[in-house]
Amino acid sequence: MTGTIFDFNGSKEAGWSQPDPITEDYSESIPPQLRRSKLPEWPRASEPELVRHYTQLSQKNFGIDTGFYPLGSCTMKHNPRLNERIVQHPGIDRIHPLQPESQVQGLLAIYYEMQEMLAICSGMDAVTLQPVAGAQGEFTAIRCIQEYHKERGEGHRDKVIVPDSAHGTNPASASMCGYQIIEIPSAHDGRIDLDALRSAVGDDTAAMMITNPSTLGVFEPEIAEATEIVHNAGGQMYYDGANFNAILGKTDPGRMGFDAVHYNLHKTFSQPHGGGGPGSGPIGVKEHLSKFLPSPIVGRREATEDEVGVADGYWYNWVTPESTIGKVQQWNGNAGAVVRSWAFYRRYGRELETMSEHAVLNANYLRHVMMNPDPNLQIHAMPVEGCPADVVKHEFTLSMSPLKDTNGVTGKDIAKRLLDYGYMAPTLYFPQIVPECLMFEPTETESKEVLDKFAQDFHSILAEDPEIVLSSPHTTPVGRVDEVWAARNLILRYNKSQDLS
Amino acid sequence: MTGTIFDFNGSKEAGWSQPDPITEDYSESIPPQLRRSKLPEWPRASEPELVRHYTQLSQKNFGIDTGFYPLGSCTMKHNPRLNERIVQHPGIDRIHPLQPESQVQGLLAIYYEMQEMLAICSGMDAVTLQPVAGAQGEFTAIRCIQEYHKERGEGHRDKVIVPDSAHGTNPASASMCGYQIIEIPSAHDGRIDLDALRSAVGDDTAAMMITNPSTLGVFEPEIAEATEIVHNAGGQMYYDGANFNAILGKTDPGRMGFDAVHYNLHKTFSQPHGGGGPGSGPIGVKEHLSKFLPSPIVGRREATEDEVGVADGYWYNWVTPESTIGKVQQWNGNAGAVVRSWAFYRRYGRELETMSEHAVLNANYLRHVMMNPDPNLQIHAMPVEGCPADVVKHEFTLSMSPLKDTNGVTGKDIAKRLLDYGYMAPTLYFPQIVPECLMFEPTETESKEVLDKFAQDFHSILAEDPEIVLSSPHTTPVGRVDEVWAARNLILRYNKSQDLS
Amino acid sequence: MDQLPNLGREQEMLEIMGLKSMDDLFSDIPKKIRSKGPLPLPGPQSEEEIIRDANKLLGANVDLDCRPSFLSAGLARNFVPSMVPMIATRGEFLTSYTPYQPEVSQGMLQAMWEFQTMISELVELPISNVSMYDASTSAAEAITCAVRVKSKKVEKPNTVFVSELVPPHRMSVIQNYTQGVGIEIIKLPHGEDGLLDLEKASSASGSCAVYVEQPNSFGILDEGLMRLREIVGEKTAIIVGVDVTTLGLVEPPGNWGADIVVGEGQPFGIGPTAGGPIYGIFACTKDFLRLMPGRIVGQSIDTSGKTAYTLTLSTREQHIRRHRATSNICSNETLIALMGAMHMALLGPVGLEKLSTRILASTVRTMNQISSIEGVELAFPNSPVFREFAIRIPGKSEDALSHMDKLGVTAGFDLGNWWKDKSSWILVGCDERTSELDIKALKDALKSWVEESR
Amino acid sequence: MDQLPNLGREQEMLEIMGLKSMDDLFSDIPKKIRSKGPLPLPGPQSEEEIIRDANKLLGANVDLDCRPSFLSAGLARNFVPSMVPMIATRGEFLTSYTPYQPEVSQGMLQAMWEFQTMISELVELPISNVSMYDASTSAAEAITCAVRVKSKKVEKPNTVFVSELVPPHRMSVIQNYTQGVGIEIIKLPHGEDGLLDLEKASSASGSCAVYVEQPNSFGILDEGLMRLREIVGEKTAIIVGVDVTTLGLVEPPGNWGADIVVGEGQPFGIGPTAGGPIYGIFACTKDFLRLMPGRIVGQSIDTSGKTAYTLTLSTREQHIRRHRATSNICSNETLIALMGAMHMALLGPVGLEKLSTRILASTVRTMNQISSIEGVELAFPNSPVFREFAIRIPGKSEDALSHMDKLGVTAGFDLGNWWKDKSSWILVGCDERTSELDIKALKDALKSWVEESR
Ligand SMILES: Cc1ncc(COP(=O)(O)O)c(C=O)c1O
Ligand SMILES: Cc1ncc(COP(=O)(O)O)c(C=O)c1O
Repeated sequence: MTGTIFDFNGSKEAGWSQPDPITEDYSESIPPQLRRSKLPEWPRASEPELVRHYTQLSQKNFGIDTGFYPLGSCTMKHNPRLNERIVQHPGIDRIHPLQPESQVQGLLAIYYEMQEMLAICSGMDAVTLQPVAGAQGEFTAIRCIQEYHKERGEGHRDKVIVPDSAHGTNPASASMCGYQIIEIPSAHDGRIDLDALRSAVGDDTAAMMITNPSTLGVFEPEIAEATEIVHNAGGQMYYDGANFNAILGKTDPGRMGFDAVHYNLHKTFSQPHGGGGPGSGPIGVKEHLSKFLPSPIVGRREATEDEVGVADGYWYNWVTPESTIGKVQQWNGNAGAVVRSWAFYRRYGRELETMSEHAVLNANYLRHVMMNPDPNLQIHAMPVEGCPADVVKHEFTLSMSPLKDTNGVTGKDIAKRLLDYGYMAPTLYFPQIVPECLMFEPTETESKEVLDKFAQDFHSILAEDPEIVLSSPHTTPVGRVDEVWAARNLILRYNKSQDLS
Repeated sequence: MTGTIFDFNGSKEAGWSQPDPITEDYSESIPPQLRRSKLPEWPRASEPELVRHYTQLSQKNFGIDTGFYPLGSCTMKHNPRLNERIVQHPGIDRIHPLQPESQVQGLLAIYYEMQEMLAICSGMDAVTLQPVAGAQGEFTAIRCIQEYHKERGEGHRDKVIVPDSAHGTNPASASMCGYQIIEIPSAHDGRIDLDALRSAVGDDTAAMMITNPSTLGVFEPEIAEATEIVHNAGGQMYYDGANFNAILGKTDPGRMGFDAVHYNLHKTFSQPHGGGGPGSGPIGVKEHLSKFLPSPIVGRREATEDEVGVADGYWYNWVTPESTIGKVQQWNGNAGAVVRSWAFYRRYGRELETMSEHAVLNANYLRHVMMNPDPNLQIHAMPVEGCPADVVKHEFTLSMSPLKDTNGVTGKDIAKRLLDYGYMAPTLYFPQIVPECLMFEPTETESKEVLDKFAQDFHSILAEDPEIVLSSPHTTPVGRVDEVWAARNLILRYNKSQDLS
Repeated sequence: MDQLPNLGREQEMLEIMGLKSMDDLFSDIPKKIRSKGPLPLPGPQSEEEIIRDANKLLGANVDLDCRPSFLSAGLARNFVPSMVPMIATRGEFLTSYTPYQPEVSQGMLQAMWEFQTMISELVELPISNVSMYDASTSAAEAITCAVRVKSKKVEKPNTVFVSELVPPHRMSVIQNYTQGVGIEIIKLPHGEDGLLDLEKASSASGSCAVYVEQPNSFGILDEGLMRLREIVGEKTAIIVGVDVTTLGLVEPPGNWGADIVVGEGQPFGIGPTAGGPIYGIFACTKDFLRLMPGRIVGQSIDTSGKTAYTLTLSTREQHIRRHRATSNICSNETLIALMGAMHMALLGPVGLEKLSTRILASTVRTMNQISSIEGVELAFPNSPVFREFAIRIPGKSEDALSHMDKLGVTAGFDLGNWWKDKSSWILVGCDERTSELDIKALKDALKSWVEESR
Repeated sequence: MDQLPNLGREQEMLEIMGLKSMDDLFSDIPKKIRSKGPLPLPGPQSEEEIIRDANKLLGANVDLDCRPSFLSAGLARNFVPSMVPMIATRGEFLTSYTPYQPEVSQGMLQAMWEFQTMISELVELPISNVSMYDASTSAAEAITCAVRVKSKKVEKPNTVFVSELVPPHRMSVIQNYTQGVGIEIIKLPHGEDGLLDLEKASSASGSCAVYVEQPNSFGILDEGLMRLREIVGEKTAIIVGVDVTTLGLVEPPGNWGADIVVGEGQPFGIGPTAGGPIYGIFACTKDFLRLMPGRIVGQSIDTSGKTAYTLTLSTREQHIRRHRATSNICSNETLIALMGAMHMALLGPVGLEKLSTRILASTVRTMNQISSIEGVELAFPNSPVFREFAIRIPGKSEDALSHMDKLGVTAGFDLGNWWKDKSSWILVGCDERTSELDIKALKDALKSWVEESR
């Protein structure tokens, strides 16, 4: 077993070699009382020990690179290495966001190109790349909408409507802006219940937040109607773009009638998720919201003669929107993620549409093979579809209820057992409207063979002795982890294991 | 189980995207008969599939980064990542060896610095960095010695003496030059048998090849005497520098009386071994052999006014030794390995001596703890030392004969069982003069804790039920591999499994 | 399109499903909202072409390392050991998501638990989360967190006092995060010497929290902050924003009464990278644990009692508590925090102290050299500084900076951008890599401008 | 000295062993040969300082990509997909040694077995080893191997015929590898058109082997080589050195009678990297299997019958057979071969064909453009070429190249360096990355020299 990093404390001399300080008399320059009395108890390790420590840790971690990762709503697609290579360039890695425009024309050009591309793909008029995650994009857009209402003298609008299948960040983001949340139930087939919506909207409606296709993977055919209902009530329509991978080039939130949208660059544009981040959550808005966007965004004009720039005839500059809400991140967003996404985008260009086609092809295919097992198999109980639909988009849900009713095996048990087969589990128990829900999103970067094999293994699990499944996983670095124990004992750091509960 | 790469063949369109060819009418430019009729059956895979394939393969491979690698004679020390970073620089990666000197002054400066440093450390007068592995270094040096004898009219000297503990490359290299090999037995304590040497040398002696400390890890106290015997007979003394890690700054082959030496940069200077290579095997020689060195080596002179170079006042140039043997590699050696080793060297500078001290400290410490088990342990039979000595240098040998005699567990069984404990096995059955030999070289980059734990685990294995050890390994990706089956069936490529035997 | 393994196999797959064309897969999208024609974008490029374009574009940027640069203002021109990016980008780390399945995520979970410990040790507070987006959102969420914890217990609910020297971009983030939920932000004044006006700070007593920075935005290390606890009393939370690189020499706020410490983690782990991805640190006392933002890893056991790690206290988070969550944060900056952990571990305590010392030495040296130029004055000559110091010059900073830029020196930050009345102030940022040659270049450039502009 | 975990713990460890000082560990080295005083070398540097120096030194080199470059002569200015170095340098691959313990080396073993298959497919011969040092040592060892296999069966034992156009540096390697063991090398002449003189080639009949190259060192694709088998008869081994990138378009030698194919693998997997590490390929028919050089991986089974891979036929190798080994090769170029395998797999058959086509198109285009310059002549106007072609210019190549170098164009290789009588010949090397702009730059530069030198 790997110990912790704090086991490395043998050598008192350990400490990364550095050049000596500039010769200068600085000894007096920190007042004695301000002087740190005791150095932190950090590890005292050599490079070989740390390389091995982290290599061994990595071997206990599952990523897309190691296996199929059908985590619904998270779009765990392949992360091309090209993107990682490009961000090593000092022209991004060693750039300070406060450098004068003349020193960062290349970066601004990439920002501009990305703003334009995202606007085109979403049918929006203006884009900011500042928000650093989807949730922050939501927050930013809701802030813009808030200022929009205020400016129109409608500051009294204090409610935001979200469907019950919405991602948790939607209500959380709106609530952080001070809004009250109205949750509306989905119809039995997972779609928007237009009647429920009609009775939820009113004078106090600031906005509705929704994703389409929904987190059930289903395209909302009455989206235009929903949009109209909210607009008629004076509310704004917000599009959670986490599921953008399903529709690129086929339709866009602009056409559907939305006013604002966030993108998850780390999903659609393959910025690696890195164990939980970084992300990047740019937003796009229609004209009427654009002057509220956070500052700055990138504009361009024709270059004058002595402006060299990136030699495309343009000069790029930072622009402050007229009634900007200011800043949501200290700088200009996760530039590194933007550059990676730019590299990804360039790889497809207008064929982003083909990408979406394959994402949808793979999701439907996987759903088909999962729902049609070899009839000779002795399967205890097949799951039922979380949401019946002729076709799904990028993801789909299955309910494990029949299985649970038959032999007590839950969705969670299936999820854990899949780990033994070398897969990451699908998203579990979300959306909550599907009982014993498993949500699968294969993405476009998995081959038919992988999907076939996954379905086959899934069916094997359904046919297995329930005892094996209930006690799974069996082959993982640790067995099923006791989450309650963790919450009860709260050992949140090394050594000082005092009870914090 | 990971399939093979040839399982990826679903998409007939697969093929790395590339820009289109320059527009030009080239269709006629290959005569029809010369046209390839059928493309090779290479995999047809996408990037995601290949990244996962190779990631999964890597997970079935053991490296220094994953665990302790006490493979004797191979100096499996930590490979600093700095070195890998530096060779990404286009100033090495994108350099052609035929570029004019003015375009590669920086590279030549590094070559020069390395030549000088290696000469200093070894007590030699001239160094070439051309040989790309230790074995090629041996071959190159023996070729120089051969030409030296020829020039002196002693071309009749047709024998090279090697001790029976020598690495296999020594006799193989000399034999590739056309020499006859005289193998002399070691004395009972593993040292040179001076009497045997005296009776082996003669008018026909071209050279003797030897490593010191020997592959038993023992420093040869009578090395000067051996050197004298060979020199008196008119032979040249060749130093196999694979064990250089043990003596840097303490003594050197020059002082010991050697005429030529090879360095294994991939051992002493931490160039990663990469599953079997690349390596780098520069050689150093005394003045009288220097004019035979392969061409070119790097010289320097004061720069003229308009020569900018690397701004150290010098101009570096390729120099052809007067009576050069010509080339042993097509270009100027493994430049990438030289640059990595340069970065490694710079990290220590004159403290390479400290590095050697720690290599020797660790070897002696490991030997001590391995030979002194907890007396309460029920150990079946302790190994005996392969070569009794007060202190060893960088490595040491143990003979598992007592264990084998007691319960039939061989050195190989112990080696396999160590794999289960997360270690690479030591070198097995080499040198052959020690029965049931295991050879351990911990290197300077392992901590006391790792050495203690290894000794403890080793003792546990000695105490284990022999059945477990005999049938090991148990936890590795595959069980003990049948090497005889492989040699009998000779399946050397995918699919066409015709019998080649 | 090298990322699509099923390219060319569409028909085969469609047939298995009983479908005819790719279009069948999109039959559920109503015609009236279907896109017409292909996306108006250029065609796909190969890796080779993209690298060519990237090199052209990124090569047109002037990076900090290619010339003397004195730009800091909250982000460090640091040195990241080679091991850090190389090991952190191993696929198992790079391409994993939030560790919802702890059984196959022990690597990242343990690394983050160790990160939490290192941050806890660094600032001397018992609890750390796994990262925030950056220093500013960390400060903003520290404020909302403090209000959640304190509002019901203090005389001035929903009120927070914030140092007036908090730089405007951070202040703007704070405002965005606090405006909607009705938190009143009141500014704490600083004196002529740049130090916090401790007398006026007593007005913060009875409020939910004070937020101050150490050093402040002029680089000043303010000893007086150590008396804040006694000034604001026990009930008001003290939130301190730190420059993490000071903490090898400077007493951490946890030791003088801070309840929450936030700051920019970037100097440990990643280059300035044009402002992101970077990561904010967030550490606190146990009083704030159940209402704090962000992911937290706890030690636990598996079914056989073996030590294991897992996300814990998730009930604070949006995916469970939805609109009542303590924050909306979901994706955070884990990978960058991992790089931070590696960098901190490599430094060790001794390396941290040395790093702090190097930065301090450069700062003092640069300050001494620059202030000797006739016409150039230190804005706060008597206050101790770290990393940065402010100068006043005889003329507009904008002109001086652009003059020096043309001479190949990035000389600092025009404080007029932050505060209109400081348009002749420059914030000069130093770091461990500032060399004598850099300082000389800066001095010569500034001198030449002073002389020319006379 | 960040690599020494036991720094500062020496005494502790010595005491456990019952020793007093580090010097005790070196007591076995006789005084008379002990070094006096420290090594006369500078002190240690930190990573930061070394990177600074490395950037200075390597930055002083002019890399091939920063300007139009037409230098090839056996090594390719290629494009390596980003995935290749990133995945190949995963520690498990990078820091492993020769897979003596197959149970924990299945990854590299399988990858090498797959590599063998891809090389085998590429050249159409059934057997490949895991790599040689480079194309030249591979050619040299192919010759010694052929002699081992054939000498007892042919009329002219120990005799090998080699194309006179084999470039001198390769010829020199061949000579070094063959001189000692008494192999006679006889040159095969080429005609005025650069093609092998097939009539004279018949003299090779009865010898152990012929060694020819396709394309030859003037870039010429020689259709006549396909008749070699009929000319030299069945008993003489045919060894062909190839440019691997031709093989997407050109019939592989395995299909026209070659017994051994060698060549430079570098275009697949790694940049020119100043000449190394690169790797040689070595493929052959089964007649040569037991006497061939280098490591070979075979499929096998483990104790439970599961497929596994292992090194095989090791009895040929030096560590077992010692002076009777088929070669002295020990460390080879496995890691680079791994990168080659990744690159080949990414290309796939379709990508290989496209790569070959791109190189061919650039070559033809460049040739057409350059040969239109007045005064410049193609050395072999009627022979098909690939990647390279030779021109004759009115003056010394040395002068022309240095003139063009000053104009920022690396225009090719001075063939006078190889053959004294060709001092007004330039070998112009093209590749898949040669652009129209590059060609124009070359044309302009060459034109300007021709005009000026008139
Ligand atoms: C539907 C949906 N919306 C929003 C988000 C939040 O995005 P982020 O994690 O980037 O904050 C997610 C992320 O999981 C999501 O799936
Ligand atoms: C003692 C000794 N000599 C020579 C060599 C050969 O070196 P290389 O593998 O670089 O050819 C080795 C390598 O294992 C060795 O251990």
